[in-house]
Amino acid sequence: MIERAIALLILTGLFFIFTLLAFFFRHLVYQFLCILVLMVLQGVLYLYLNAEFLGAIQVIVYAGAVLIMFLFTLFLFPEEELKHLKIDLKNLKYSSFLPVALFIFLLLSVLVKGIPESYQPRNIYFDLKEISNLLFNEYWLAIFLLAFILSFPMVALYVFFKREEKSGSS
Amino acid sequence: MERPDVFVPSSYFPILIMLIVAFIFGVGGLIFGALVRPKYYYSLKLIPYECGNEPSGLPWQKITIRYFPIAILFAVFDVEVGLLYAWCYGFSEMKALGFFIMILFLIIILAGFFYDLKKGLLDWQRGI
Amino acid sequence: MALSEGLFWAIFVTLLKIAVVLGIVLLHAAYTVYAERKIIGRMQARLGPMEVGPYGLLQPIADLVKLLFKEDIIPQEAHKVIFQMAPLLVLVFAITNLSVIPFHPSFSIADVNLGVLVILAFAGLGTYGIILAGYSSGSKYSLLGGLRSAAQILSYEIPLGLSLAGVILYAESFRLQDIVASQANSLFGMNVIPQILGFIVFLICAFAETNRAPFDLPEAESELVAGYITEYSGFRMGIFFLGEYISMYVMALLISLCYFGGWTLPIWLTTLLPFIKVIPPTLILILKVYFFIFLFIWVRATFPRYRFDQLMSISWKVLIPLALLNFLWIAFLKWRMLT
Amino acid sequence: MEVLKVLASEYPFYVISGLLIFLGIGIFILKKNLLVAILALEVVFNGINLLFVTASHYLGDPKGKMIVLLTLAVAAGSFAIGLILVVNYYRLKRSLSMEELKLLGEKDEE
Repeated sequence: MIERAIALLILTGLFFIFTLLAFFFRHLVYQFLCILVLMVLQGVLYLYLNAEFLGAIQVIVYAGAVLIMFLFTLFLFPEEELKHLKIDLKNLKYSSFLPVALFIFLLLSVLVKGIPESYQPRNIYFDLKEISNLLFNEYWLAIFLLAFILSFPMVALYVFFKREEKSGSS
Repeated sequence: MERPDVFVPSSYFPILIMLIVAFIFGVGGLIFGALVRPKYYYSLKLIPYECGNEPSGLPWQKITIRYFPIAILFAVFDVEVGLLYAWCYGFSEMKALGFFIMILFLIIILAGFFYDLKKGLLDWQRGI
Repeated sequence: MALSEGLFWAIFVTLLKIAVVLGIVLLHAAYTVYAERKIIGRMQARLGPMEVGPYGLLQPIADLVKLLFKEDIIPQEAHKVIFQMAPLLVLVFAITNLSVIPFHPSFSIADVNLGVLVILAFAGLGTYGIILAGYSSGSKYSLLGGLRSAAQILSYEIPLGLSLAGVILYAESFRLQDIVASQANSLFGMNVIPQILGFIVFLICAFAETNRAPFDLPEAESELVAGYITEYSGFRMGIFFLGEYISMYVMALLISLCYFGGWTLPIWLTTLLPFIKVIPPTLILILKVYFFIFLFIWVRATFPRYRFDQLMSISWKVLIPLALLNFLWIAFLKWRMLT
Repeated sequence: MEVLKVLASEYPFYVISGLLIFLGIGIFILKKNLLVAILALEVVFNGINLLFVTASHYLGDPKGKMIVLLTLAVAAGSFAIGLILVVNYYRLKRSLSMEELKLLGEKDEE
């Protein structure tokens, strides 16, 4: 238990540091790198929740694919657009009340509840076989819809390039 | 007595040690190099290389938009590969429905992919 | 309830294992450079390095000393922190891939359930090293070369993953030891016989993933100077090359483990020639790896470089459909085997 | 001793997922930039994923982990669509600021 406690303490500290850095960097690329570190750390966190496959998929898909897609898109824009992203304090007045309240509520609710008695997980053996069985045999409709959701960006890409053709010819 | 049920992923611990050792190896080489290598910097040495000419313009000027569809298609296919791995792992307990829904999934994704191919998004020669 | 006493002992054993593996692999990587120059020299009817030591055998050490004593230039326009970190990213993730690979049925640094996925994940993270090196140099050639090489690695990661899906489906496990065991127990003895298509796709992708010829677009000297390495000098450039050679070894190990049965020999071969059973398992694996390293060098001496558009269209239009075809065939085979 | 018990429980996971959601919503609101907004939405997705996995682990129910697999895929698809929209918007307006989105219904000067 002590190993787990120490590891989670270190991970929480790292999350705090990189969240603050991600919040206060002005250059979008640096901000992006902090968020990349957060995503990889979340993959490590999944290991402590006994979901190693999800951890690997988190690193492969989020850190390896989705964020690389974002980085490629960043290079399409001129650098001046990304350099000085100031915090817009005009909007701080009312609109940021909601997330702060949400966060404080989360913290308080856990604190008020006290030390949880049920911290011991009931069924700790994560079996990917069970999950894949559940996903593909019983919730197959979700996979069917997912196929359409994933093929939608491909069709949208063509629409994007059609516009490009028009502007290029004119 | 510790509770044995509290989960610690101990089999992944050597990977962390390997990561740290590899990092120390790289940084150690660099630090050792910094002790012995010469340092004579002058401003002409520090300008970016441009085949001997004076550097002109910013580097971020003419990035072709061709890389954009590749990145997006890559993300879509990577998600697909992730789901495929989950399917592969539970194959022997799969029912007929589970078998055919994956085939259908692949067919729908490939339909979108071939639509893009046919419209020439990945043809480098096609002028825009 | 102190820290469990086994922990320090476990760390010590792991460090010992890491020292053995890292020492052997780094020595191999250094001498692969020498072997490459010698073999290509012989293929082009010249001698290769001959000056340093007998037959030029001390050439890698001379190269290392030369790289250490070179000046380390950080250009004005560079983003300094990213510029200094990027080569380390490439090297660290290439070395870490070695930790999940088994060299013997009972010897691997980390015996994890998801060996293949860990390698894919670290390969994906290693891409950031290249693309950030290109971005942070502040030079046009670097940025273009970095983007090109990142696009190349991205496009070849998909067929790589899809062809590995066939292997995973056949073994129904992500663990490399299980994959080898499933091949030894099967009728064919090697994965390469039922999935020859997947093997070809994987081999081509391995060439592209490690930036080797004929897909060494990032280092196309005649087109883009030196790609993302243009602004790097001295030991940082050496780190890039070291990472490349280590990832070459990782790919060769992965091919021989996933498709050629690793340390096992097929049953039909051992019944035909019973005396080869006495070869120790690690030697078999090493011989297979040497063969693939030789193949990497041979291809570099033989094939001309592809153009960038050809590179992209090979990946998307040929390899992905082929890999999917292979996958469907393996699914069909497995389905027939189960019913 | 009590501190160790809390640290080994699900408490740190709640804090971290709250942190991620807070970071996402915070930079969405405070930095008026479309690219940042899309990145922020992705961070919020991740925080919610972490909550799902935590709950699934401590309840011993595999459905939470299954949902995360689906959410990952949906997030990647929506992220791709969002990027296409932002790039298209930039080609039209030459700006990434969210302030100009207020003029969406009105007529342009051109």
